[in-house]
Amino acid sequence: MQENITLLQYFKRYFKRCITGPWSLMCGLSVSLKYFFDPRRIVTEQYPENRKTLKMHDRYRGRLEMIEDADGNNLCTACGMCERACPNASINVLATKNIAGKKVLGRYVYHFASCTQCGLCVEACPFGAIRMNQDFEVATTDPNSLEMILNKKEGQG
Amino acid sequence: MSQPLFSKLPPGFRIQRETNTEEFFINMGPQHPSTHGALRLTLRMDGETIVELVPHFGYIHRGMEKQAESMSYLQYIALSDRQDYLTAIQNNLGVVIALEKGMNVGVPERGEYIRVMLQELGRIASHLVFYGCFGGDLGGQTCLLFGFKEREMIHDILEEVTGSRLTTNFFRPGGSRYDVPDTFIPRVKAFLDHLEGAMRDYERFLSKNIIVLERSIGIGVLTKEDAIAYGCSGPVLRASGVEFDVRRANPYSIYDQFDFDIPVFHNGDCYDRYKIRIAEIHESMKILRQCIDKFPKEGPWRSKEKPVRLPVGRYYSEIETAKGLYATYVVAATTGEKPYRIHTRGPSFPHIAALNKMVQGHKISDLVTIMATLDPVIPEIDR
Amino acid sequence: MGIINLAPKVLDPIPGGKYVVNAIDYVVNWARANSIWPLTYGTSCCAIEMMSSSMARYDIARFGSEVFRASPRQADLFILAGTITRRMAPAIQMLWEQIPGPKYAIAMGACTISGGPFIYDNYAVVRGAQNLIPVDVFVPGCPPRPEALFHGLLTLREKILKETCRKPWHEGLPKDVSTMDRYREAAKTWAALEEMKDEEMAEARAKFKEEHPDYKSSYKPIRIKKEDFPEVERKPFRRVGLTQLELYQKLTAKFPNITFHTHSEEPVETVLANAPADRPLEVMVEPEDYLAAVEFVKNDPEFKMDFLIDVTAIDYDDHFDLVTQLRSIEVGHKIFLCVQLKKDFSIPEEKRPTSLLASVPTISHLYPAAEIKEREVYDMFGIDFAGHPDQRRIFLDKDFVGYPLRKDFSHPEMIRRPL
Amino acid sequence: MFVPSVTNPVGDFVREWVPKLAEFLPASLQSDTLNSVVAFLVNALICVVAVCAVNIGSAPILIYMERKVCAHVQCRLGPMRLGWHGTIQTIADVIKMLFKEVYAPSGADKLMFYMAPLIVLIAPFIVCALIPFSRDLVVADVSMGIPMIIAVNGFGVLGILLGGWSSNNKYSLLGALRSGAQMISYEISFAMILLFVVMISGSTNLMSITLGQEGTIFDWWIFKIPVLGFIAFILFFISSTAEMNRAPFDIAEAEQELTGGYHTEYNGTPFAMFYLAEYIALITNSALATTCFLGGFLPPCIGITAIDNVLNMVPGVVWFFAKVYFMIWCYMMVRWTFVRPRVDQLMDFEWKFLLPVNLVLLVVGAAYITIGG
Repeated sequence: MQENITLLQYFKRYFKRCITGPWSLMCGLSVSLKYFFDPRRIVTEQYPENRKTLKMHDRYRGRLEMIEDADGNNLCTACGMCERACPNASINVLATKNIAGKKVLGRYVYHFASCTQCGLCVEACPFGAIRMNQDFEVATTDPNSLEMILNKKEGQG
Repeated sequence: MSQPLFSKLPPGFRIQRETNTEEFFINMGPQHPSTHGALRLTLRMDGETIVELVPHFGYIHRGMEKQAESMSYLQYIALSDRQDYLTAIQNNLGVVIALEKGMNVGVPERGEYIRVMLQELGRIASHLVFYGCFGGDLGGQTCLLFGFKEREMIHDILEEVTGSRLTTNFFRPGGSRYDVPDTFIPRVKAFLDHLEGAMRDYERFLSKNIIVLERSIGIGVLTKEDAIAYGCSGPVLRASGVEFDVRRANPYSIYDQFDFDIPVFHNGDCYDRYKIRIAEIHESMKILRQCIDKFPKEGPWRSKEKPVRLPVGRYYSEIETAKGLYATYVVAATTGEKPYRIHTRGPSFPHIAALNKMVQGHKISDLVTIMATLDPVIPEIDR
Repeated sequence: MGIINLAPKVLDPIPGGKYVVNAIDYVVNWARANSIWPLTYGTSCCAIEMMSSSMARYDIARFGSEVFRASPRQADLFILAGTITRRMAPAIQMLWEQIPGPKYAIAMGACTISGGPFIYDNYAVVRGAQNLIPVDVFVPGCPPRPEALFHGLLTLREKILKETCRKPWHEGLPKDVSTMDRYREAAKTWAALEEMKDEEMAEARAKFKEEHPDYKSSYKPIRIKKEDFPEVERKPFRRVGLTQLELYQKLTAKFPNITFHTHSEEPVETVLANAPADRPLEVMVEPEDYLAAVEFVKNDPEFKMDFLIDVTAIDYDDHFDLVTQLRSIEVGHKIFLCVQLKKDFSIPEEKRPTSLLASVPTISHLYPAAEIKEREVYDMFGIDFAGHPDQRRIFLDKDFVGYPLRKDFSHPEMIRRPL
Repeated sequence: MFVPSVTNPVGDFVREWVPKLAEFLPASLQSDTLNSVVAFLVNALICVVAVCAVNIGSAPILIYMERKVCAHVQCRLGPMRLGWHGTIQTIADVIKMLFKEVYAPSGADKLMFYMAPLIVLIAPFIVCALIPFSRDLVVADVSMGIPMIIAVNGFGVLGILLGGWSSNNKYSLLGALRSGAQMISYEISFAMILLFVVMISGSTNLMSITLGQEGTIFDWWIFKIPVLGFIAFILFFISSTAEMNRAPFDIAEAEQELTGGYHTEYNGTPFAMFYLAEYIALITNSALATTCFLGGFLPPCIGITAIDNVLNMVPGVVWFFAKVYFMIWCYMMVRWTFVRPRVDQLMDFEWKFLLPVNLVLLVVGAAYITIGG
């Protein structure tokens, strides 16, 4: 940007800058020196080393999980509410008929590969059969392992 | 001696000029460190001076609006997180307010306070990223880390409240998904106390720095008229001297109950756009402090849960996100759970359109500065 | 890398050479596994988490990976952070080719593993980075936490440590998973299994029914009780500027053809007078009046609509609704001008999806902001803006076929949402 | 016969022992000429190895130091997992880079492309040979030390220009041209400040410049001439930062603008050489600053005999490297604090500020010496 200023103004500004400029730079340097010499300011958490103490918040949405009792029974009735709530069809609630001919949960397939962990399924479940767990160490080299079957047993009924 | 003009300029370039030097074209992006995502800019250069700039969008166009047509409203709230991902929580509110207008449900007071507090936290988070990117794009990598350092604390709070750091998916018509935990208010308070000291350091680090002043004052000037004509909003508009903030002009939620200023600067250059965001962080802190004082300890935090169904009609909502005016336009052709069409107006889109106006005659280094002060989020443009 | 792969050939015949080879292997692998320099690349949300991971709180530098290289030629690791669109795909393949070997890729986030939130009804997103480049480690999440990315990095480290110069690194091949519809596949497999099971179980079930004719399940699922909340009235936002009725009357005085659509039986004036304060006035304008009306509201001292919020369109069966959203910065009121554009049905039916079906004059000379918005509408709906200075596709490639936001749009790569 | 000017004990030791060992050879091969040539060659070999060892050995240390310094400014930890506090992280980096695939981009001038990093690397090596590390530890004690340094330092820009031009990439070319303009401009003020040092010390020999500062800490050139010395030191600091293309004057690399500047297209070993050259230049420039302003290998005596005796007991090399590393730390703090000026502002700064100030400094210095000195 070209401005029209007199030579006097130009030199006035020039010398003003010669003084304010270094001062402003020193201000910046003082901040970085302060941070450099103060180890208390370091905020880094050391992830693989602090694995034991690292806890996610209660509401943290990790992987989907089925709530099971000690015998492995789940609460799912295969109503399919979660399936319908899912924005990208990451849940297959595959129903079967039990010996009495009643519709029960056969297989609860969870496509972790496409799950966005939005939690709408948990919100939609009327029976509280599923939840998001606190698991965040989920990296894998095998994409097929991301397709999970969550229930160990068929549904009750 | 003048060279012949380009027999045919590439699409988008319009300026016809006679030159004595050879012009050349530079392609910036779609993968370039300073385009803030997948944006491609083609520059017509005369030496190191930019003659003209043409932005190319769409490298992260994800067809959200098409997808929204087959999604339910609730699912779209989750999808809207992915637009302005720096403050996903504000996108949520934009969509939810439009839905509330359609469903005609209100929000109890505690719910409104939760909303306002999370909004302002999101705004601070976004502006801190701006601080970092501004310093980082000017060449001071340390600023980038400073900005993100305080942002992590906001993310911690958000994660505790909403369950996710970035894609919060938190607000629902009539309130929010959960109540805030008891630790929320003390944590916000502690964070504000910390941020006050940190901001003092950060401003000393950058605000008066002679190199920053030299590089940003008088660079990328956007006049008041241009800013309005190009549809700029938010800090970019206010830095050009227009006092327009949706929180004040058309107050939503309970913003009319708080005492805060709308900072306005008048030069419209990069430095003003930087200062205005710093000032806005302070204003947001002011609002948060008022929230902490007035926060209702008890009472319902959401209204009665209803299925999200909208009657036939068109519903429009606008909110002020950290970047500017974020408008959602919902068209319901049949009463039901699914929209006929949802359109989003992201604030960054017009800013990039105005970029050409701002960079002409500047150096390539200035382009980086101007891009940083526009603070665009590309997925919000492309959707 | 060429030299080191020759090491076993040269050294193995020499007595004791094996140990030398093993030692070289150990040192080189140790170096490779511990010095992974990522490429600065990111398209969307995951990129922010990737940046967070290199910032003070998580500090990827602890692993020696803070050296984010902007040039692919100096990088070892390609962290695919963010959605990959069809338009971006060639750039990604080129970046991958430019990275010198040995190189590794981490697919970060649901989008790059499978398409994530953009799997269904989407014409723009590549479903998974595997379609383009070989991926070594998958980090699911949307977006994954920085710790999850570190876990991915450590997983990659384990993988690199398994390489030897007898079994050296080689570039894998991309895998086509683009048409994979996991949901439907799982459902189909299960249906087949169910059929078999039904056959097997038929006898047992019949027997069970005979034995327990009036069997009733003892299991009763318990619905979780949700907290009860009071109903709250919505408080409309404060009114700014002129009321809808005033705006409407002033407009109709100038343009008698302007109408207001309402579903109720009551007269327009009553409906407008009772409308909530924060609902903008949306009026129907005849296409012939459109330009004049926009010009009028822009220049009229009472309207002062100087700010263009947006231009967008809605596709109906036989017409488009072009909505021009205007507001006044100074006064604060808003007005939405809606133009009904009849589709041009003289075009033969097979050509309709690919041709422009309606035309409307541009307003980009009045509002420079309208230029890109109109380009967007042109791109998405195929509406022609007469007199537009630069009518090109904006979000999609110039050879893209069709206009995606039309309701009858179809794309060969688009999978319909199953539910 | 030219007798090499290696004057330190090691050189003497070699010269002493070569004739003694030569006695074991057959008589027909024995001659004084041969002895001195062999002694020269052995000495030269030792010199080359020593310079290489100092430079290449310290580069990983510097890279590690830089990563740690920047980490601590930015409130984080830096490399932590390889060795104690990540000490051997850079060694892993170097080994990895050596075993990376190497290729030139299509359309590149291959010969120039691979030569450029070598040229960049040469200049700091030669400068290093001229620096006196201790009272009797200098590789080449040439009398025209300062002019030699000025001449050799101009060499580096050639490599960068070549590298950028031969890469066949617009970003590289822009980066190279920027750095060409920058380095040639800043060379002037760089040379002028060295001239100031020559003027006040009255010698162009680096050893005698150092020895001229003998005495207390206030005899160092930075303090000996009130104010002027300090200003000269600051100016030297600025122009040497620009000479090295280090932030805040790293417009040639400018990651945010030009992705990588002149080394955008380099990978593997050639890139490692550019990377090393940057740090070796850092060490030579710090050594030069130490020699010219901070008393080189002399201990910081303060005039109290008891303390000075203790300080004098520490070998000169230790003092020298302590000062060098302090200077490097200063360079690093500056790098991680300031933002980058624009290319035209950088030129303005040189021609409108640094050069005038330099000229004034020279005149005032001359006046001071004639009147007061």
